[in-house]
Amino acid sequence: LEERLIFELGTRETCGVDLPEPKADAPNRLGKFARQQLIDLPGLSEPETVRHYTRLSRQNYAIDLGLFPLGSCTMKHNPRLNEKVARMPGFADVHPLQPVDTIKGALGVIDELSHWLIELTGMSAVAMSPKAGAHGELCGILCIRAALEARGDARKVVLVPESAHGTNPATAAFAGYEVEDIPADKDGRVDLEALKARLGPDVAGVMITNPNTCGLFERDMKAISDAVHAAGGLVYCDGANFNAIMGRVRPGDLGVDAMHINLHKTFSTPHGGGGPGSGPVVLSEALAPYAPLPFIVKDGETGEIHLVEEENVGDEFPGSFGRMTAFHGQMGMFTRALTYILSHGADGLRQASGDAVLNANYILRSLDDVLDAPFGEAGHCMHEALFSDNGFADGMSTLDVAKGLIDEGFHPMTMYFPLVVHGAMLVEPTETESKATLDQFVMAMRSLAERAKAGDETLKTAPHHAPRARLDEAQAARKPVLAWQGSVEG
Amino acid sequence: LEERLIFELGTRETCGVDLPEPKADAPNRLGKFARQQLIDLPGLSEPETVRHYTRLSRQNYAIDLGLFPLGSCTMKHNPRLNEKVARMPGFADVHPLQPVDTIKGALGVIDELSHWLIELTGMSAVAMSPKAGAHGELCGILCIRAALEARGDARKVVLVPESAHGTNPATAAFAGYEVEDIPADKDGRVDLEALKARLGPDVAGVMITNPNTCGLFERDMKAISDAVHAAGGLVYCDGANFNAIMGRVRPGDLGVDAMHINLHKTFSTPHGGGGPGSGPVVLSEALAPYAPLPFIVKDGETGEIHLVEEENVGDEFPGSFGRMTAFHGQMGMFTRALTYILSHGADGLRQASGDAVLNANYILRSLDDVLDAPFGEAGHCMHEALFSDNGFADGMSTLDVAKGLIDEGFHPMTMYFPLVVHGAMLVEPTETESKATLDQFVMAMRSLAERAKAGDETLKTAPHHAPRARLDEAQAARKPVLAWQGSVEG
Amino acid sequence: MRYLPLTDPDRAAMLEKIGADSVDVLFADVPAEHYLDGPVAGLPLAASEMAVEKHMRRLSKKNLAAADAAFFCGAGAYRHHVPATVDHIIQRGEFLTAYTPYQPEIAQGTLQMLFEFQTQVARLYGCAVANASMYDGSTACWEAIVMAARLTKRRGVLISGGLHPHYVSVAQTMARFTDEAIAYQLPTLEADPGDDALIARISDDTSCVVVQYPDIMGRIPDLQRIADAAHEKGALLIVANTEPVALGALEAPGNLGADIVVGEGQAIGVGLQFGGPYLGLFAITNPKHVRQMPGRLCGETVDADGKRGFVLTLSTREQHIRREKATSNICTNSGLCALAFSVHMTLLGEKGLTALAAENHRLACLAADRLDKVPGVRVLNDTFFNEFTLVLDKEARPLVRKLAEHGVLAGVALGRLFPHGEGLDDGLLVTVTETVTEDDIETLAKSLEEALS
Amino acid sequence: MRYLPLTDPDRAAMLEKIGADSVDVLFADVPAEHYLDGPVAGLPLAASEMAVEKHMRRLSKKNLAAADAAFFCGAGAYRHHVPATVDHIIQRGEFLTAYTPYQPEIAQGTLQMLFEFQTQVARLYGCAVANASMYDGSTACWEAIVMAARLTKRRGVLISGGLHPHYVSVAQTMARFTDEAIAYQLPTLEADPGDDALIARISDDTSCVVVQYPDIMGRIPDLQRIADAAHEKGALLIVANTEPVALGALEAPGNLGADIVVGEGQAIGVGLQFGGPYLGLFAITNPKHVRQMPGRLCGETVDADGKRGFVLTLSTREQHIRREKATSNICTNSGLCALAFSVHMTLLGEKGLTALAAENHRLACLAADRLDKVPGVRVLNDTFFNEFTLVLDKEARPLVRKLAEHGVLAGVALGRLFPHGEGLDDGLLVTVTETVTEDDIETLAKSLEEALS
Repeated sequence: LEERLIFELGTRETCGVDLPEPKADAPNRLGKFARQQLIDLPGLSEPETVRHYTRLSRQNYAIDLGLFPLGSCTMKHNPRLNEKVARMPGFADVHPLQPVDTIKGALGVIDELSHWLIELTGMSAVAMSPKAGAHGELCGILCIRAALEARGDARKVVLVPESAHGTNPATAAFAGYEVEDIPADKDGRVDLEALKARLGPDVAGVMITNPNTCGLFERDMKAISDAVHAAGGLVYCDGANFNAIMGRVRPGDLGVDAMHINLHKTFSTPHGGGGPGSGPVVLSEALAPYAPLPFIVKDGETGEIHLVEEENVGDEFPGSFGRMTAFHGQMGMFTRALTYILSHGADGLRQASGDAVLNANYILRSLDDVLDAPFGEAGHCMHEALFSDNGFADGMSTLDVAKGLIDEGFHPMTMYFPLVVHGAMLVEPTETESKATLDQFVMAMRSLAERAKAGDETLKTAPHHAPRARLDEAQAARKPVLAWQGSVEG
Repeated sequence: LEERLIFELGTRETCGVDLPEPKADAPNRLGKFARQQLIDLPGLSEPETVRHYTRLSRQNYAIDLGLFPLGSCTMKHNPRLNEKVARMPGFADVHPLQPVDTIKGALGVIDELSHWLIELTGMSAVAMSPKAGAHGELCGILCIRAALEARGDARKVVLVPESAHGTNPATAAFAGYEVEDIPADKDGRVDLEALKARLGPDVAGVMITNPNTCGLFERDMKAISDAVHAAGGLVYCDGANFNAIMGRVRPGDLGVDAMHINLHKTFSTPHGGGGPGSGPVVLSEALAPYAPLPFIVKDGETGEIHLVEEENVGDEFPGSFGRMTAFHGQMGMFTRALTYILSHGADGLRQASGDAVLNANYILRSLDDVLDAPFGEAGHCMHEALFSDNGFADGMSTLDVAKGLIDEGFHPMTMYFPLVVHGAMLVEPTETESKATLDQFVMAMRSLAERAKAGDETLKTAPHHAPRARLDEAQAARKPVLAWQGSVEG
Repeated sequence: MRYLPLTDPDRAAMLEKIGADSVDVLFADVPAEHYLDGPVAGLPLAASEMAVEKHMRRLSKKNLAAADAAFFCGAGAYRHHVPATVDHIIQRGEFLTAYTPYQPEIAQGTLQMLFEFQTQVARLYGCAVANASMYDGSTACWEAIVMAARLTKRRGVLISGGLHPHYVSVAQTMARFTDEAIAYQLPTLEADPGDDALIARISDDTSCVVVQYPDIMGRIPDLQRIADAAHEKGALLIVANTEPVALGALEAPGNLGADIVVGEGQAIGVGLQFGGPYLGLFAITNPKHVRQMPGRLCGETVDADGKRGFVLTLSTREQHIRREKATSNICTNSGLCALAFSVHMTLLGEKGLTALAAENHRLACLAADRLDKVPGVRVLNDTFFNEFTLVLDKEARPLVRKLAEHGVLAGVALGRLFPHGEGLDDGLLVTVTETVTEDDIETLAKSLEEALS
Repeated sequence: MRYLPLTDPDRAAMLEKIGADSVDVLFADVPAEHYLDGPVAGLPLAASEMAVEKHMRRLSKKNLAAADAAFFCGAGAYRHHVPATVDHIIQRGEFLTAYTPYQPEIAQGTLQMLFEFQTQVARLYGCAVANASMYDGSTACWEAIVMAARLTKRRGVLISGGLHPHYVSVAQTMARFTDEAIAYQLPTLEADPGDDALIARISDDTSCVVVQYPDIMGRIPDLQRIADAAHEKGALLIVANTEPVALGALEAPGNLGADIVVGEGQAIGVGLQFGGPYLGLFAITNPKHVRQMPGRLCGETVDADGKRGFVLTLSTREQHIRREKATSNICTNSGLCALAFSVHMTLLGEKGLTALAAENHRLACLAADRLDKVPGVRVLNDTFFNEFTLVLDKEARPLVRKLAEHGVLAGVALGRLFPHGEGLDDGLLVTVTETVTEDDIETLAKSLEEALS
């Protein structure tokens, strides 16, 4: 399972495409800027290229190979229909700046997907262009800031629960806010009283994840929203966990003003080893006027869809806070997500959230006798089950259990997050896993829990059956080698 | 690396497609033949299906993963452009019995490919419909028989060299001929004098593989053809090894009357774990009138392409011996092969055969000091290098070396074929392997040769690093279990 | 050339190792007068991927794709929706670019799939054993006839008029060169599939009776009656099926007395592809006959560690061992198409196949009722699954061509299938699968109405 | 539902284990008044794959695909031929359906690819270090501006008029909420890219100068001069590139004094896709600045057995560790697009990229010469790579719309890019890649001639 680097395999003369040989006497309008230096890139023939990447791919674990229970990351089945649709020439081979009359189908996709997202969340509008979840958070926070500024209210603070995704405080800070933590109550939920106590004229709003990162539904969401609104603030909801509640409760009904939706989590667009994502943001009536460019407007009478850009945003939509990205957003993800949504329909989406929550509770109750489940007594969980390292033998850690899972043929769960639980293990099975798979996972986890409690030293060096043993991350960070340093064969 | 069977994973109620529930009161025109008994088939949801087959696939070796040096099988790179083209709706989504005006493009593909095959082989016509190599052999032999019958000449015997592919004698027998062997000379080629001695009025023809299965070019091919023709017979050439000579010598120039071409060998259409193949047969002027239906005829003046079927074969083509298969043959393979041919062009094909032969000779000369190369002194080989087990320690076999190669990360070579060499190992690297890969293979083979000569017992139980250890083939044949016997969960 | 990894320095180094001055020297065994000095004259030179793709796309656009038409063609090749998953799986390099599984230790993926496939086919056909696939339905049918001859040691072959004429044609062609004596009469334009007449012709010389189910006009013959009659005379019943989806609704031939069941598997997973590659299915009800079967077989066994595994087995029947005594000359089968079939069948399962068949039948009934109302059109069939024959009041072939100009592929004219068949010219075989919409049916009805008025 | 494996008996057994009567009970924490009893009203129910595919195909056909037109659009999104191999690789389930490589032992495929990608980007840009990708060029550009502010502790941002207006727009939007002071002037319709004017505006408050190379009108600014001027004032030079193929012909920005090089990688491997997902590239020339970089980084290390391996590293810069002190809020990057880029770049290599660039430039020169001859048309540029600006004797936007009706996508009107830009309305940005044929150029020339006469 060793595969050399392309720089070690290729040469500067090898090439996997056939192109005309450049002519020395060809016309040249590059002025004095023609390249003088070697780029020093390796080329491979096509067969070598296929083989290199095919071999590399086999060193990866993936949802196509087995359960991928990363809590909060929502690794569900990625339907191949989505991939097929995204590759239809009418979607894949269209330029973002073609005249509007030649892209009616693209605008139709955006319109249909927008409609679904708005209806599913009970909101008023949706900003489609954010490129991923964190970008969506930024969009939502900027909407809030734009709305506050529009009313001349320069609030400075955003409240974030300590269990929040790291992106939440980073986003608020990037948007120029001071971030303050709100504590959790003993059940792992936002402490409503502490929150209320902190509200005031300096608080722009709150960022709350619901269901939260402990896998629990924030029962007091409506009360939180009401309190924030009463104090003149606005409510951002991190929608990373929308998978658990779609079709069962609408964030808009709970007073949320803005929420991003990770199309690559809830709506099955592939994660691709770390992106691309897509993070449309649904907006309440209060925030809708501030959505970023570009957006579409559908004529209620004719059904015609208009594209609003810098040119025509003008007097009609003066509040838009501007552009967050070039072009229209992650169109390739829109087609996939819409395909997924249409496949499920309103009934299928509801079934999906039900199965996701059922699967998580099944895992919670199949393991809570051998693993500590910090909020297990608080009732049912949502789409993910949270455990801690409480009870492990000295020296045994969550990391060891995670690496042990690799040897059992599973991807590890999310480790050490949320921070509110010691040695957290957050397990999200999603709705696309069968009971048989869950049973196998439970069996593996039970055995690992016993070994961790018994202090089985072989766990400390797991994995033993993976393409690599544990990697030295400290060395990587101490003396970073971030690019290959040699020279490619000529 | 255990993956359960679909029958053990699925249930009769699980389904990976969404279809309307059948209505009990729906109209029924099935008469009294509606199904009463259970089929007892398992279904899997789509995610389970993807995972099952993805996992299964990973137990396979493939050309995408590494060298696949099966002699005579020609495992070369399968370009993905071919796959893309074959899936264009105008090719993939067309019915074979559509009116001719709606399939001009399909006929165009057949016409272009035919033209290339005829020109590359120097022949007069080509029968496109044979479904694979052996089917092509049958086509060629039937052409010969039809031609002989047309002149009232009921010859009974077909001569086949002992080094021939097993399909050759099987084909001749299936076509109603008696098969007689012709011996090889000491250099591994057909014994011309022995052949001449056997020719006579009862001999319908010969089936010769050229380059032959020892990897040698039949130097006397023209003399053989002349002798056969002089004796009133016809010459069939097995074209399985055309890869070695394309663009360098034309079988038609050597007196061949019929030759099949394995599109899945020479022209890179994928082997797919055992097919589909495609075996067009090029024909000399003498045999062209007997080609099977359907075929196309191009109007020399207008360039229009006509499809000839049962309906219009009539008086114009009275010799056609009839239909060998439904519809038009392996259209999906024609598009792939034509794509491959156009990519190479006449120059690229010639380069390909040159590189194929270069690679084989490089292996021959890199190993002939450690392995016995029976015809190594006879000159250069063609596209494959032949070795024997001569010199192995007692008890060590070609099989052991082959299984040892698996542990070295390579697919084994062809074993025990051709039969004329003891413990034959026939290595065909093809032109799409790099020198670096060949060098690694040579290193592995040298080490295995040493171990086989030294009698290394660990080789007897190889492979040790494959998804399975050696399988008990005897048990499989003694008590055949050819289907799963249980009942699927309801 | 993008597919050739050797560089010029590589070539030079390798030639040196070989001790040859040039690549041409390696071809010294080719007589000089026949050795080509350069590329074959008159043919184009290498082209970029982009150029080739453009050229092929241009050709493809000269065909009318079924998706762009109202589509009713069948007659042995069926258009069904193939789930995207199927194509994804068959494009996995490990399946696509593997060879026949000669080395089972590193081919369990293909082998286990084949074992599953064989079981699926055997169950679908109501048989004990199925092989790992044949070229297509027509060649599988001929192989069945030859197998029957081996088993019965008789040479008389009685072929029903309901058998696909291409299948008949293949048998007639092959029989020209072998000893089989084929008895076959063209079908007639009647609702009755003619079982009585067929049964009447079975004799003591009959090796096998070959019946298609449903037949080429969509009619459903009474297999059990024919089987009983055949068996009484010591003959075997070979049933050919061209539309496996039908077996989600109809009783399996193996349960109705068939001895050998063959068919075309294309309808499940494979797609139209202008007629090939397709997928021959071959199964038998009596497992004792397995050693007379043609084609590859995959069997279960164990490895040296006792783990379950699969291998190609009983290869002593095959040409690479038996040479001229082989049961068939078949070598390459249709492995990748078998995979496509098996994946699609796994997605369907018992429930899906049944529902798919029901949906086909529902739409076909709807279409038959609608088209029967068109003046000048009569539905011939009493029984059918998803295809049936219309009797028009004029010749069907020119009409089909005319409708095609307007984007309606109305079906297959019997006159195309039986160019020499008397009285069949007015027949039009119409096929209705789940890919047909009610709008399509209306379009066809209207087009026929217009063309016939 | 075909994607949900649980059967009803499964659900019942699981509920029993949990001790709940129904799935609804599991949602007890949702206040009853907000819990939906059934599917959200007014939305369609589940649909078969076939039905959804048909619907989406119908929508797709309402767009004019570039392949069906004479196509000359660019302006930050380029149409190049993407080898079929690229799409095959990115559809490998192991790449497509993997997550961010948090568990390096079972993610070496993605990690090694990212290490190779980073090296390819760094070399292409003439930089020391590149990250594992950003969302797209426009957001990468803003991240560079913020990084420059962190490094220089200044807030003045000087943006060239040649920067893509969407990139400018993103920066202006973000700067509304942060402390950056952006200085930007619209470009003018001149052959000179305006380096002098830009240099004149660099001050001691300038954190960075942002220059596009080649610029939005296809002109090529003199990076070295600008870099020298910026550095003299203690400012950094950020170079944005929207067309990486250009760097096969032009000197790398990192070799001409740039401090941070960002760009859009879409042109290599990714395809048009109506604007996204695309691929942000980000690289720096001074490796000491790496801890101020945004985005994921992959680094080399060894495993416990001493084998070379790769991990995500320096994550202490990132939000999941640093929370509000992170260098960026970016979390998801553009991994699969990075793979596509890297595969395509591997197929090209030094030789292929150079040849591809040469072919683009050859055709662009050909087109410029031809179009310059059209009455009423003048080529603005003295220098360009594969896109240049035409000055027409009438407004370009309506003309572009009109030509589109005839299947000619003539380019991007400057009036669309700069709706409020004075004097730019007659400008038409024309892009000529290797996908353009000489016939296409002739078609464009003739269409312009007709439309302008």
